[in-house]
Amino acid sequence: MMWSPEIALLAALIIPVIGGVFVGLLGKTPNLREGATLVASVLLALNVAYLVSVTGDRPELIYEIGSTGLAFGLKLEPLGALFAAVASGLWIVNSLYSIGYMRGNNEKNQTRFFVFFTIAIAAAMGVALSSNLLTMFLFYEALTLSTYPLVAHKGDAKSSRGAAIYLSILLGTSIGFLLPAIIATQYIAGSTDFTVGGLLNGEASPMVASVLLVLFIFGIGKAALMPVHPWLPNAMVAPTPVSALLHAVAVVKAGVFAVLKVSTYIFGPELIAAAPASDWLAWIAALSIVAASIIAMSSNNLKRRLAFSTVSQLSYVTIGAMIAAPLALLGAALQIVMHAWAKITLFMCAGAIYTASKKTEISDMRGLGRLMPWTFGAFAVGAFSIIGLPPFGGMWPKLYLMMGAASTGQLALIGALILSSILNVGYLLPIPGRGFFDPAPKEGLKKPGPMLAVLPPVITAAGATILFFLIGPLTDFLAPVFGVEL
Amino acid sequence: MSETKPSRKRKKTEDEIHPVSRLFLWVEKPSVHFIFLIFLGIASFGLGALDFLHHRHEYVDWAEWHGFYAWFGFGGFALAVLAGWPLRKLIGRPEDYYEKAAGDD
Amino acid sequence: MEFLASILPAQIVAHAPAIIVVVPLLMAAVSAIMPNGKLSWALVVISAAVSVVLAIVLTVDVQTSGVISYAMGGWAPPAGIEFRIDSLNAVLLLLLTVIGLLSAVYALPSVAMQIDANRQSLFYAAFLVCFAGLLGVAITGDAFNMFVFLEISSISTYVLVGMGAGRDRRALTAAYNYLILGTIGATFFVIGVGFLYMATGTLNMADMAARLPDLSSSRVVQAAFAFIIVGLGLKAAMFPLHLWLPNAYAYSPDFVTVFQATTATKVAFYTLVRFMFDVFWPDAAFVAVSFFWVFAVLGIVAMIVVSIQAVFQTDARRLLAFSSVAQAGYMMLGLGIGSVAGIAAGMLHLVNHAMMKGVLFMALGAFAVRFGIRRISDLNGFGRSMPFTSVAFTIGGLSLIGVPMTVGFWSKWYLGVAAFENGWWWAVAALIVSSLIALVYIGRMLAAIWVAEPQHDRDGDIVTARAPWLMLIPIWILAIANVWYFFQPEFLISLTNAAAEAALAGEAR
Amino acid sequence: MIDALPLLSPAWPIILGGLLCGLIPWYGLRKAVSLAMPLIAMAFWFSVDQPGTFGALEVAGFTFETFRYDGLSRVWGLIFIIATFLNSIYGLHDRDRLQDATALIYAGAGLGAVFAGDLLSLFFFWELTAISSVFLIWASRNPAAFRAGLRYLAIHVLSGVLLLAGSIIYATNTGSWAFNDIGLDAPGGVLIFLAFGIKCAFPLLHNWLQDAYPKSTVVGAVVLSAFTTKLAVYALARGFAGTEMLIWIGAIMTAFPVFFAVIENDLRKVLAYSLNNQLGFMVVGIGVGTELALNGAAAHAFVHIIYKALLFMSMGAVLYRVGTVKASALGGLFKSMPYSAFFCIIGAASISAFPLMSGFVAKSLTLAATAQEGHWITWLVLVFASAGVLEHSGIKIPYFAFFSHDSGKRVKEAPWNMLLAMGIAAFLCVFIGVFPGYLYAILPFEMDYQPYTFDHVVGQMQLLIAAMFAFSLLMRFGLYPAERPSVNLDTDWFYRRMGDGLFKWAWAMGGRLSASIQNRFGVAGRALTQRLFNLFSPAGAMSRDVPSGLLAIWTSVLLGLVMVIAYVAG
Repeated sequence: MMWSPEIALLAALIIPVIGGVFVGLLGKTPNLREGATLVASVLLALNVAYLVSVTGDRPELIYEIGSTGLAFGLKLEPLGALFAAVASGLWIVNSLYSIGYMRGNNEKNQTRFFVFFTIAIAAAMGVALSSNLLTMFLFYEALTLSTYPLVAHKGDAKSSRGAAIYLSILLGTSIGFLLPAIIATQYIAGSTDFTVGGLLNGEASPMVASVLLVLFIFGIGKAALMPVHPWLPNAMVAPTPVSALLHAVAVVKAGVFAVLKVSTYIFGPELIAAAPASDWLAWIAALSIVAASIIAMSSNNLKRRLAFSTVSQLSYVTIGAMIAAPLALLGAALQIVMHAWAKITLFMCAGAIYTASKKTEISDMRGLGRLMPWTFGAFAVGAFSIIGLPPFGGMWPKLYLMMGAASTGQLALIGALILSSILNVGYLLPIPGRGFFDPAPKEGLKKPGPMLAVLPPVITAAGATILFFLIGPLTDFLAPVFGVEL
Repeated sequence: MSETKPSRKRKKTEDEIHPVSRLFLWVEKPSVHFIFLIFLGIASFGLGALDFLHHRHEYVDWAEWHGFYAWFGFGGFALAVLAGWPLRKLIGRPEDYYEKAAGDD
Repeated sequence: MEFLASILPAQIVAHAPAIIVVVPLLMAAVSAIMPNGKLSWALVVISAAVSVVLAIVLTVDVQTSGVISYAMGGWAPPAGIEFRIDSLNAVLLLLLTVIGLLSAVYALPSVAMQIDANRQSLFYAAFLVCFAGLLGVAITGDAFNMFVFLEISSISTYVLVGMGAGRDRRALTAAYNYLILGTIGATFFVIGVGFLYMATGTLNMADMAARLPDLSSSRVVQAAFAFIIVGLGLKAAMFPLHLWLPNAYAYSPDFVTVFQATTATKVAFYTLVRFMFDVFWPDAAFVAVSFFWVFAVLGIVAMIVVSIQAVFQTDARRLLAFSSVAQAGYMMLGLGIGSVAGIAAGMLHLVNHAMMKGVLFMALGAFAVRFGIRRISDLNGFGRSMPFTSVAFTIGGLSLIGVPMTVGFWSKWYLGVAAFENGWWWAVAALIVSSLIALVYIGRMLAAIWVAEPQHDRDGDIVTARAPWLMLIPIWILAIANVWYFFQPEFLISLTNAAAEAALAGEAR
Repeated sequence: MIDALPLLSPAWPIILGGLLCGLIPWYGLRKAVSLAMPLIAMAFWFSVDQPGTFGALEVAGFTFETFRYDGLSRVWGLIFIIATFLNSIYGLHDRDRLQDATALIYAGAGLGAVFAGDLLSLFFFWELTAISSVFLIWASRNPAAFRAGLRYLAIHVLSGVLLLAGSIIYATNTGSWAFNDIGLDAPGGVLIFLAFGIKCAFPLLHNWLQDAYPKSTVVGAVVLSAFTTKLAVYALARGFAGTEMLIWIGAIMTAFPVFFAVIENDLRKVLAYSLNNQLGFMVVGIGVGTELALNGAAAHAFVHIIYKALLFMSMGAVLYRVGTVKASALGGLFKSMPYSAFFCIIGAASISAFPLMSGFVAKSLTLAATAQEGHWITWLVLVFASAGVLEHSGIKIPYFAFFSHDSGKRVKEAPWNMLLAMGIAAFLCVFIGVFPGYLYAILPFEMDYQPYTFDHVVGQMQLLIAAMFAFSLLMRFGLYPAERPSVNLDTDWFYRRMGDGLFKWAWAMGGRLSASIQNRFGVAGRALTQRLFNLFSPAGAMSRDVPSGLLAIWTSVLLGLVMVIAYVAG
């Protein structure tokens, strides 16, 4: 076969970039430009699908940097393949949606928008496929930088401020904590490669591991563990497609993915269990879940509410990583997938509502569901999935996380997850509920908005449902990573 | 919920009575009520009196007292109903108690 | 590189240490009498190119056959003046000459704009004198001779800075301040050398080094040490003796800033290393203590405090000038660590910093040529006005922050590793804090360049311009070098490791 | 376990029917589906001739046993299917696609839960009942119903996740997901118990029921009354039979709603309290845990579903025609709705356990078992509660709706489909009352019990007639608390008032928290920036251009310092 796994690895990075170049070149003719985005997204998804199919081969590409002991590398393993698949799959849907949204709202600088979008996707692919911390760090930073113009897209004072907070927190934490942690890892272990069983396992004492763990967890600011979360709500000044893909999928998922990967491959379950900090971090994550939910509940702005909901949901992954039992890690990995599909649905619905009605405040959305049934229906499905109800995908991560917590006896964390479900009901369901069951607004919109803004959330909502039934293949794919015996 | 507005026209109310119901209009008569009361009283005592003729077997022996169920039923019922007075004082609230206060979530 | 050495006549190779200094000096004289600036400029470029070739030759020579000792005028050391080249100063020579050549190429448009036509020849002459002086400092093995070259370079620099007065009168005060301080520094240095001569009876540095271990308890030697350290520290803009520097950088002609920022303080730093390791005896208690209490402490304070100073500057060049002082702190820290790894990291940063600051100052100069900018707010929207220069500037900025994929990352990496090996985790913390502050001040400029609205002309179009090729080429050479040496760091690392080993080899003598 | 037979749980056709109804825009076809599917399910139920576990699915390492047919589950399965069918008939007039769909999914989920052989399947269907049933409340489409629905859902989701958490802890510690006897002492047992308890409306956990059911739609209340709580009873019977604590819980459950029901004005809410009271009987039966007691619980659940549905149907019919079920606004409706009134009386008599009515043959099992085991205090409470049932369900419901003083409201009789459904239900009430053998035959345990003994009938008649006499007397002397519009506090006060306050507090705190996090960062950041600016800006103390003299002094100072260092060290 012409297409070798190694080529596909590189192609995953290059396809979006080339797409971006074409998008930039075709900026004058919007239809062709969007065509380029779509073609790139489809090609990328095909490529990633191929990668997923050859994950078993563990292809890798390593570039050693001289005698420095450092290297750049790409390597395919199930977690990364999973993240790549999620990001690339949702990119297609989101591209459609972006077109509908950007045109529906007559946004300016659309070419710049789409170009940086492709770069961000490339960076996300890089994070997914990197084989060591250094490479991951690099793409992580690239992701931050490439999304900065997207966050600041509107160009007014508010968005500049939000973008500045976005950038300063993400760069600050990554350089301030993550980089030192990587340096220390390199120093201690002599490499930063992701290693099955944990690179530092056996190399670092639990105390040292604790310090490193704290640095890693807070250094990966994209995981938005409180108190390094404020970038996320502030990033909501971005156009909704950005919020949808990047702040529901690519960026935040890159964050929690990194957390998961670091805890799985750098520390390894044994070391995390031995490190005293992991308990505290799990507690911080649990508090994060609850506090963010409460803040979400008190936000009347829909995107802000969703942002805090994201903060809350991301902490699930952190909890899973800190419990570090195989089942908990599996749950954390599943949470990346399931939450991505559900949350992107919610964000896209928020954008579709905005596109159709220019409404951003939840209290203004009563009865809108009667006029936009598909959008609100999709929102409801997404909400159910986030709450973790069957038959929606969001149930599984919760199940596995709880099983993980039960297996290590951390029952109080189960309590946090339970509380979270209830709070989720409280802040998510009123939106579609009031949309459908309150009287329709007397004046206002006639049409449910552009097709391209309405269809994508419906697709992802369907996806969130289908994923519930696809759990078997997913766990088969992931279980070996964590040593889960099914 | 379909809000069917009840017809308020007094005149026609008698005409609208369901044909079957016309056969049972007697139940509204106060005298019937009284007769019913008397009948129930007699029936209660009668049923209680049956215990003198026939010994009921029960798992709980004091339930075998004569007229146990009658006394207990009467007393229990009265207790439940009469307790309603203080209970209503205690927990009764205007109908819009919750809705008035309920904010938006 | 061996190829270069092989095609040159053996005679030239043999006398390369002398020629490399003499050529610029002679050319300076010729340049001064040239009728116009262009011709002088050509001479400058030629002599810089020659010096590059010679520096390469010398470097290769050092790598293949060890330390070169060249007796000036044939009088053998210690009586005569010795030019002595080992791996430590070979790096420096290479850096000086390459940067010299690049900035020489870069100079023409900038100088044409900022210096009166009738003084351009003199300006270039002064530059050549300065260049020669710096090369001399780097190459000489004689302490007093070092003082002489130091003063040659310094005095010509005062002149160069003062020539900025054509554009901004504050250049005169800056030059004056620099003159006073520079002279104090030189005086301290020469006093220290005097003391050493008193104690050892020799001016040859290698000779001193051989005699000093026996004199480590001598108060005279200790006093000499203090004078030399402070004197050279002042020249190297060691915190808190750096306050002459920002103005000198900010108000001098752009080209001078580029050259100074990339070379002058580096040479002073080299002399510090030279004296700490190859003249004084590092095991002597007073030297050992000063590694930590002088260099590490002051270096770290500089890394943080001066970085903060940089954050609040409004003048773009002043900002970068403060940044330079802060970056000098990194080198001081490397020196303070005192191990091979530390010195190597310091030297690596020395080279890297020249590359990154070179790009940054050159790009600012290019902006200035086209738009006459001074303040950071003047940079608004340059990303679209001057995209090529802006990209290079960005690369330089990222490198300064230490982002991976730029060479600045290696500086911090090795410095961090060296500090870790010493158990100095707090130094690593300081390194990171300083990087974060660097992120802020570079971020301010990058935000202005990339995010703020560009200038618009009357039609509402964005005003665009391209820097002159003569500027753009050196800028991009350095910018590419910043990235290239991240991926191919072998060359730099081997050079600086050799340098560090050479420095510590002095110990063994 | 027999795994060869490709037998399917009756839940599937019904859930499928629900999904189809959600997609079918044509009213007629939808109704056809909603009638056909329960019949198919019934066929599925009959197709199994021996106990066993069927329809096991292997997913992600879990085994989902979707169809466990045994003595306990088949009773509940059958009555759930019957109830589904009745509900479908009752809802024939209704054109709300949402309700058609969710009612079926809900019923199917209830069936699925009953037939679930493992805890995960149970959880799956458990949650499914919650999220499908809430739409029956929301479908009233008014803000009060919406809020009540949200509260309902939150509580049921809580129940679901508690079940999940308990099951996980149970399975982690015992290694088995099987849903059999669990007991409070098992790891996670308390959580599971609590989960069941919430759904079963244990005292203090009960109020979601009185809060939500009266606010649901006409059809919705009927549907809701059948499944949720009875499913919980089933789960308790399966997992916690013989748990002593249940006896006391059940006893309290039977007694306290009696008092609340007396003063309640909303007749559907009265029925909700009555539901609670009835559940108490079943819970006591489970707590007693003997074969007879469990049979009693099962039989009671079976007949209760029918007569409670019948009562809700009649009140639904009133609501449908009159627009309200407030006792204070009703009265004299027998003049307009005689058939409904008749069926309502049948239901009332049935729930009051008049002989020859279904309630009699079921309730006596529980009472007998309780007394047999010597729980005489409980037994006494149950007897009192029986009188109470008569009060609120037997008399209050039909009396205040259909008789009492004439409100003057004249409406049409209920639609034919409602009457048909009520008729069938009423027929079943009487049929079971007269021929209890058919019911007894499908109970979980074989037994030899004769409800119609002279002693038993006389005792029961004494109780009922004397209670009715008391009613007449109290009415006569004006001692019966008049119906008047009001809301009565119950435990929902805690979350609707106190919780509302808490929520508002949390809301405010959340807002403040987030604002202050950002402000604090902002203020601190600004303060720091300002201070640094004052120090380091070009005009600031640290960056001002200093005269060279000062620098010279600095240089000397440093020289001095280095000398000192060298001196000290050297």
